[in-house]
Amino acid sequence: MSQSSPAAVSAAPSRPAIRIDGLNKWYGAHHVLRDVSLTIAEKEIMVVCGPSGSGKSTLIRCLNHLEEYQEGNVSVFGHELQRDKQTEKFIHQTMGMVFQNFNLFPHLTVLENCTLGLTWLRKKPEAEARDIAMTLLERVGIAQLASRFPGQLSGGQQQRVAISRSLAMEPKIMLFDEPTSALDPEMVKEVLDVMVNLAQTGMTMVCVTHEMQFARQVADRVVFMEDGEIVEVGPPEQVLLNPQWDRTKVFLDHIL
Amino acid sequence: MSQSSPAAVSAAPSRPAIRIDGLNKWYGAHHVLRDVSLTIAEKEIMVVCGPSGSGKSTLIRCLNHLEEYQEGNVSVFGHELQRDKQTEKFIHQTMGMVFQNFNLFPHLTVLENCTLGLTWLRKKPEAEARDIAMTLLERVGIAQLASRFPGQLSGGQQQRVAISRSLAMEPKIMLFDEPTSALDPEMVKEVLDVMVNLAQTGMTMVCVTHEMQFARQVADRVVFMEDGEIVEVGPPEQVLLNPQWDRTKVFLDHIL
Amino acid sequence: MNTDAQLKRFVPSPARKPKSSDMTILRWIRSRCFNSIGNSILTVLVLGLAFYVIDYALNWAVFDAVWHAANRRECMDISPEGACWAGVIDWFNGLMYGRYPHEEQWRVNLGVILAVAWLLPLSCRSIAHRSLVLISWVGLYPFLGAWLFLGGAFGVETGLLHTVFTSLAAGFMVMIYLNWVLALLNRPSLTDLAYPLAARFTARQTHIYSLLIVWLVLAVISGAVLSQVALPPVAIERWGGLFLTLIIASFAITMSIPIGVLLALGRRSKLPVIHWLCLLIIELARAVPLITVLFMAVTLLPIFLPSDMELNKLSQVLCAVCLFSGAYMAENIRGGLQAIPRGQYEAAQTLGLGYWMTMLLIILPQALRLMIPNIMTSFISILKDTTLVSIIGLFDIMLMARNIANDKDWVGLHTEPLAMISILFFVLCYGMSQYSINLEKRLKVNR
Amino acid sequence: MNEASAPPVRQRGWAGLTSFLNRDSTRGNVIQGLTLLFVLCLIVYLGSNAAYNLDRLGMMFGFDFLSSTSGFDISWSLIPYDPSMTYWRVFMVGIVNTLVLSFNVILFGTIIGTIVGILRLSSNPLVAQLARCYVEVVRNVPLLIQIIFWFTAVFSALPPPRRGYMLGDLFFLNNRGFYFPSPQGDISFFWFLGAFVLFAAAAWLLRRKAQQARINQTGNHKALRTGWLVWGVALVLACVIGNGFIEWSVPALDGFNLEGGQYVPVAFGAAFVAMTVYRSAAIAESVRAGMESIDRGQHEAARTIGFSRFQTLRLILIPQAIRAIIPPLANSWLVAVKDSSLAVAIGFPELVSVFMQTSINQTGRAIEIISMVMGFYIFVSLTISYLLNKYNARVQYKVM
Amino acid sequence: QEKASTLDQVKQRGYLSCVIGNSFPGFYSLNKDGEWQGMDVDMCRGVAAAVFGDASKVKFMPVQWAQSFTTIKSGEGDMMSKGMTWTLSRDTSQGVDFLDTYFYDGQGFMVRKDLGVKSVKDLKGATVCVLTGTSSELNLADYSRTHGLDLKTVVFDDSAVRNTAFFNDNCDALTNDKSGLAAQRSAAPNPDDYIVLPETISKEALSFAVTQNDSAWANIVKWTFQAMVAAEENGITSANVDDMRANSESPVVRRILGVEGDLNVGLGLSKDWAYNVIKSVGNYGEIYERNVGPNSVLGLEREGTLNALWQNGGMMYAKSFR
Ligand SMILES: Nc1ncnc2c1ncn2[C@@H]1O[C@H](COP(=O)(O)OP(=O)(O)OP(=O)(O)O)[C@@H](O)[C@H]1O
Ligand SMILES: Nc1ncnc2c1ncn2[C@@H]1O[C@H](COP(=O)(O)OP(=O)(O)OP(=O)(O)O)[C@@H](O)[C@H]1O
Ligand SMILES: [Mg+2]
Ligand SMILES: [Mg+2]
Repeated sequence: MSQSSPAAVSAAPSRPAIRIDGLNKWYGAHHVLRDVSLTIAEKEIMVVCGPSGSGKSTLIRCLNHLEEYQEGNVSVFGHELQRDKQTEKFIHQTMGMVFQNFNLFPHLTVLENCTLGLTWLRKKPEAEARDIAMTLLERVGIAQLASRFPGQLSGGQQQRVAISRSLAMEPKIMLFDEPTSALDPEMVKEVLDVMVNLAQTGMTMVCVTHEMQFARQVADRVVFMEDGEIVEVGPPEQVLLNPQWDRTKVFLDHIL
Repeated sequence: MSQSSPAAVSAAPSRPAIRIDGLNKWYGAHHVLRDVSLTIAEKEIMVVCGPSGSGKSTLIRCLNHLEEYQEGNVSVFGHELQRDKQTEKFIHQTMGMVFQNFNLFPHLTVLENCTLGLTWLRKKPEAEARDIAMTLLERVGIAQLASRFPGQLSGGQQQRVAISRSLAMEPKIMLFDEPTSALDPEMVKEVLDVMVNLAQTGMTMVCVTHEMQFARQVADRVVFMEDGEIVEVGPPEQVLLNPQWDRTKVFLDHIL
Repeated sequence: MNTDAQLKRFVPSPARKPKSSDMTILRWIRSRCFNSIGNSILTVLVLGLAFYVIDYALNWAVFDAVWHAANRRECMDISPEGACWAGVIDWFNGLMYGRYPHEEQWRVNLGVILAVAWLLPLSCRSIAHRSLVLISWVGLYPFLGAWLFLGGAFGVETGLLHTVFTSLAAGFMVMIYLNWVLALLNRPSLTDLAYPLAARFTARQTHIYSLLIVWLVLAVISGAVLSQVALPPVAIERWGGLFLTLIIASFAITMSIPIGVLLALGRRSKLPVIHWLCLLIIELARAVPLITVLFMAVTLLPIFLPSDMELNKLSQVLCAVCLFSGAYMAENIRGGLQAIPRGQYEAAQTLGLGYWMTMLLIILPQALRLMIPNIMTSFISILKDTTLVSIIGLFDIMLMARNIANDKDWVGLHTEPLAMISILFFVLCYGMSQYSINLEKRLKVNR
Repeated sequence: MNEASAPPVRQRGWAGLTSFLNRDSTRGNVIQGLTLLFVLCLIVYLGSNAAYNLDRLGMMFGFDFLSSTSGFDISWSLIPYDPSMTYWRVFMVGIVNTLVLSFNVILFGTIIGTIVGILRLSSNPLVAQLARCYVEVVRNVPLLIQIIFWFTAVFSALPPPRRGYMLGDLFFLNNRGFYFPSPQGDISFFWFLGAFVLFAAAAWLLRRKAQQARINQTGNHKALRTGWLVWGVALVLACVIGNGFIEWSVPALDGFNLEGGQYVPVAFGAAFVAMTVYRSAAIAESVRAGMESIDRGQHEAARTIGFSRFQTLRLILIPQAIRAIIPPLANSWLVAVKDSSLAVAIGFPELVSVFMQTSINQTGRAIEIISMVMGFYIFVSLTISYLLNKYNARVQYKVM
Repeated sequence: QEKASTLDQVKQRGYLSCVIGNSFPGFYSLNKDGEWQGMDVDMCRGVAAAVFGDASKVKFMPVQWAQSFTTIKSGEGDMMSKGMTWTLSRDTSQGVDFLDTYFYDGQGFMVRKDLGVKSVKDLKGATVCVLTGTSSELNLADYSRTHGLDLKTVVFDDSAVRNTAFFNDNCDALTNDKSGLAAQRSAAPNPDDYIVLPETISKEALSFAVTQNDSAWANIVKWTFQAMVAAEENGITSANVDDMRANSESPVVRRILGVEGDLNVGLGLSKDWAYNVIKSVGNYGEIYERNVGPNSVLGLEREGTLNALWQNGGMMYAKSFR
């Protein structure tokens, strides 16, 4: 369950993990993010929802610089994003990301997927990297599959590997982009359980998802987006059960 | 809402549309359908659910002979399926099928997708075929898109085209294999609405889906499968709300 | 609602085997080959054609063929209708080794055996530095092979660079084999054994240093051993026959991958100069026939290089063939790169891997695997295309075969050598393509 | 994680410079500049070497030789040629012969390849296996060997002119070539051609009209058939009318050879057959790959609608496969043009043979001649890829 | 800048590089052990023996027709001995100097006996197989034009293919240097079915060529050949050369073999240069016999041809060793 104080919910706390300031992004002539401003506190769990094409993925990908944006600022722990080696390095050390379709490396085993970053980037000796990875795989409950290849796993298992892979790099912030939407209904739960656990460890999380159950359970705040704009932000009780805007209500009616 | 009498629910009515008798199927050594027997009455709406890999798709594909089976019988309106031209023809005239990933013909426009069968198989004049197709497209609410190509449509729209394409051939039975699982949450509703409408016209339908809302709303009976076997059959109130078997309950707990 | 306790427990019924099918072979044939009139006619036609071709070929090549004769005239006297294999057999040595001196031919055999043996340890999954085996084969074996084939007193007649690299190659091979033995015995590898030593000098990347230490020590030892060996030198002009064909083909094949990778990456580069340069090279090389490239290499290259540069035809041809096959490979690899979903780049990027690491660790392994069929097809065509070097006068197997017809005893013997090398090429190429299919299937299991 | 927690601050001086150098755009520009410099140096270096070497070897550079008399004969040429003509003419003869050979190879290779490719997917295992054998044998033996094989073992083994095959005293096949009647005199032949083109155009318009009519209202395919019929009739008419103006020269045995008419030499036949067979195997593979690349769902959807195997092939599979097949096909065509250079081995007078061999031998102008030959191939290749890109842009599925 | 003399280059390099072609039976071709053999090959070996005293110090460079001259001009090849016909244009515009003619040949025709052709004049309208890039190709075109024969040529790159084509009756006649015709005839399935027509339509003086304006080097090649002919004139053979050197009284022989005089000084070679030549490759007659004579692949009679010694009515005439 969410452990955050009411203060964290209503306003950004003293040290923001991510600060988004007047973000605008275009694809060609298509304006996909419109003046998005948002502050995410350390240890906060933020759920982003909204209809398809509303710019959720784009937003979250701007946060760790997978996409460039034309206007506005994003800063992570006070460090403003820009296109140079150092920032890139800092960003990728600070943030982990889990994708909708897992994006595991299919030519490496589960274990190798998790140790890759440790051995090549953190320069850990192989044995140590292995221990770290195995601990994480155990935590998500798939240690026994360590020597399989991703193609031999079910979707839920793959997504758990993806989470371990990110966690292995010890990020301070985790970004999730619809981590469960490519999964069979039964597997969704496995992954959500892992995410709930993670939330309870005090990780800062930004999570695009349509799993309202999950949002209600762990989110500190929920953001509802539409057409590249933030329509509503607030604690889940307010946004999900008692929306202020009609658009939010229509959407929630559909997906609940 | 379903209009069927209680009799239709508890036992097969006098004239079964489909009768499955001790169906067994293997993929190599893998036994995917195990002694499946089921009778589907005319105008009945049957929903098949079950965990992934339980053989739902295989079952429904056996019904219209997309797959061959090794043991057992399937008969449609009293015609037993076998590998010959006539039966094939009869089957495909009687049953339409809608696939999970639409399988529209990408090189033809929406309209041509719908008229292709009419002009080439039913030998209808082009103008007449067009009228029929347009009526159907109107019915599913996308008449204005008739001249687009499938690649230019959203998933929900594509699936509606696929339904029209099947309906154009005037089938007596419609088979649906997870018609909504490849769709974005908001688009599911468009397609389900079309299916509900269709159900109300008295079409015989067999539908693999995890949309329990839909099952409850229109199904006459629900079949729950696991490991290639039918675990439970019965009216939705019984199977979905009050299952008799532990496996069913576990599954329903997960997906609801 | 039922409580859990009231629920019936579902136990899946056991899987069983299908009842044996009543399909006999005869019925199967009938249902597949004679199920309609058109199909029946086709079947009969196919059978007739196959019979005619096989009958003719067998008669010519086997039943009416002459295997022993002193010269062509004798062949014709014995059996005018059949093949005269005696000439091919007489020239067998030339076809295989070209002009390589008789008493030195064991070196060619040894070189080929070493090349294969270098790769054998790959069969051991637990061997240390498994990925280095292949890389070293590409990067180091050529030095060892070149020394074997060229000869010369080691360290005296061979150039300094060549000496050093040959020693390194020999050292590496010894290391691979020692590691293999250790791995089979389930003991720690040499690198691990040298680990404490390396740890004294450096704290980070110790395993790399320990690898280097072991390698250098072994290289020095093997260099010392090799320096006792003096192989009589054999000039490149004397290389020929199948040996030369394989040298050219394998050189082109191994070089085509790195060249192709660089060109493909360059072509996908966002930097316009690099992009256009690579595009130009690829498109030009692909637009012209190999023959013209070969002609250019032997006639124009000497004009464009400094006049005092020693060139031999083989190196000119190798340059041409490498450039040519590299350009083709680049297109294959580009196809593979394009097929890798964007998500893989992004996943690598979010892990923090830079451009080169992403390429080397994530993208290229997948792209190459994905393109195995195409890459193999390219390899096969490189092998086939090496026959063209005969047109510009390198004594590869094709030219040797055509030379038989100029021999005193076998004047005019023309078809048989061609038939022989056709069969040889067929076996090689078909073997390669079957292997690639196999490999593809094996790799698919992992997906 | 300790290293990353300190947010970096803007730096000045040396640190600022490194940060400037670290920026992606700077690095990109530096790399590009260096590459450009390297390439330029290379070009200058090679150029100066060439200048020095040419001077040293007393070779000349220039295209003046193109206007001098060649002095050698070319065994077969589609455009008028004799030894008193220039090297430029030799170049043209080579190009025409190359194009004629490769055009025929492309045409027949594509037809045969498509058939074999579809046969490989046949449900009759014998047929499928035979097609497979054909493809495997043909594509695993070097083309050079095949060309020589067809020439020495098959075409040269045809009977000599006096005992050759003939068809109604008009067509002759022997080991010199294939002889057929040809129209005599240029003017009447152009009349014939003109009539043909005119009628073909008229027929095409008619057919197009019919097709439109079909799309607009009428349902059956009668109009379409009429269109084809009109086209056929026009063709026959053109032939008949054209024939009235034309005098035919018919080949007849005279001395050693057949005189009169037109002929294609056996070298052409051998190169043509070998290359067609070789190409058809490659094309068969592309066709098969294209057909197999179509999602299984498309077959299934077609089947559930009730289309027969053949209808599925014709209405669903081929139209989609075409898109996947065209790019490798065009590539194959390109390779066919390039492969035609191998006909040099059996003495077919194509570009490489007459220009890059004989002419270099006679003039010694290697740089000029090789660059002209390469220029030709590059031109062909660019043309084909340009057309391919156009086509690709046209047939891509429309997406949002 | 001044080019180093070829002789110095050769000596420095340690071997002679000799330009030949891929295959021309009798003149240069590979045997099944991969050794080069033939008349041209022996000529080069002779030069190597003269320079180094060791006939094996020679590297053969089989090059395409197209590169023959550039290879010599660029200094890559020291001498060309590839059955090249001495023509004015080649001598003047290709940057090489032609030296002695070591084989007099002429272009001829071979036809099937059953055609009943007795003379080239009867070949009107016939199809002729010819090798590309050779002077035969040009001669043929000339001859056809001057005599209005309207010959059709079929050009080949490879002599083996050309021969097969001819024997398969793809052409009515095969044209080549007469020396080659005999060999080709012997390759026929049934040699008696073919005849060589009497006419010789061209003069083919197969000669050495070396780089232009290097007379020191040219002298060596020239005189090596002269030594071979002179040896034959004087009855020196590889078998008796030792004996002759030791015992011959003839001043000519003694001068040739370097026992007397200092003829070697002008050439810049060792005293026994000519001895080495004859010892290792033999005199001209031996070379002829071995490579193109009646028992060789070509089977050419020497008597009565231009290649006989001048005493026998031929053109082989050694210049004076004095
Ligand atoms: N690479 C691109 N080029 C052009 N337009 C794009 C691109 N990626 C996304 N878009 C457009 O930007 C808009 C926002 O896309 P985004 O993926 O952020 O939506 P989303 O909210 O994540 O939707 P979903 O729930 O479907 O994932 C959409 O209209 C989409 O069509
Ligand atoms: N072509 C095939 N070859 C071999 N095995 C197959 C094949 N198709 C399906 N199977 C196997 O048969 C079983 C049943 O598959 P089926 O597709 O019917 O399951 P499903 O209930 O439709 O699952 P899902 O909900 O994932 O669609 C699975 O275990 C699957 O792996
Ligand atoms: Mg998204
Ligand atoms: Mg399914």
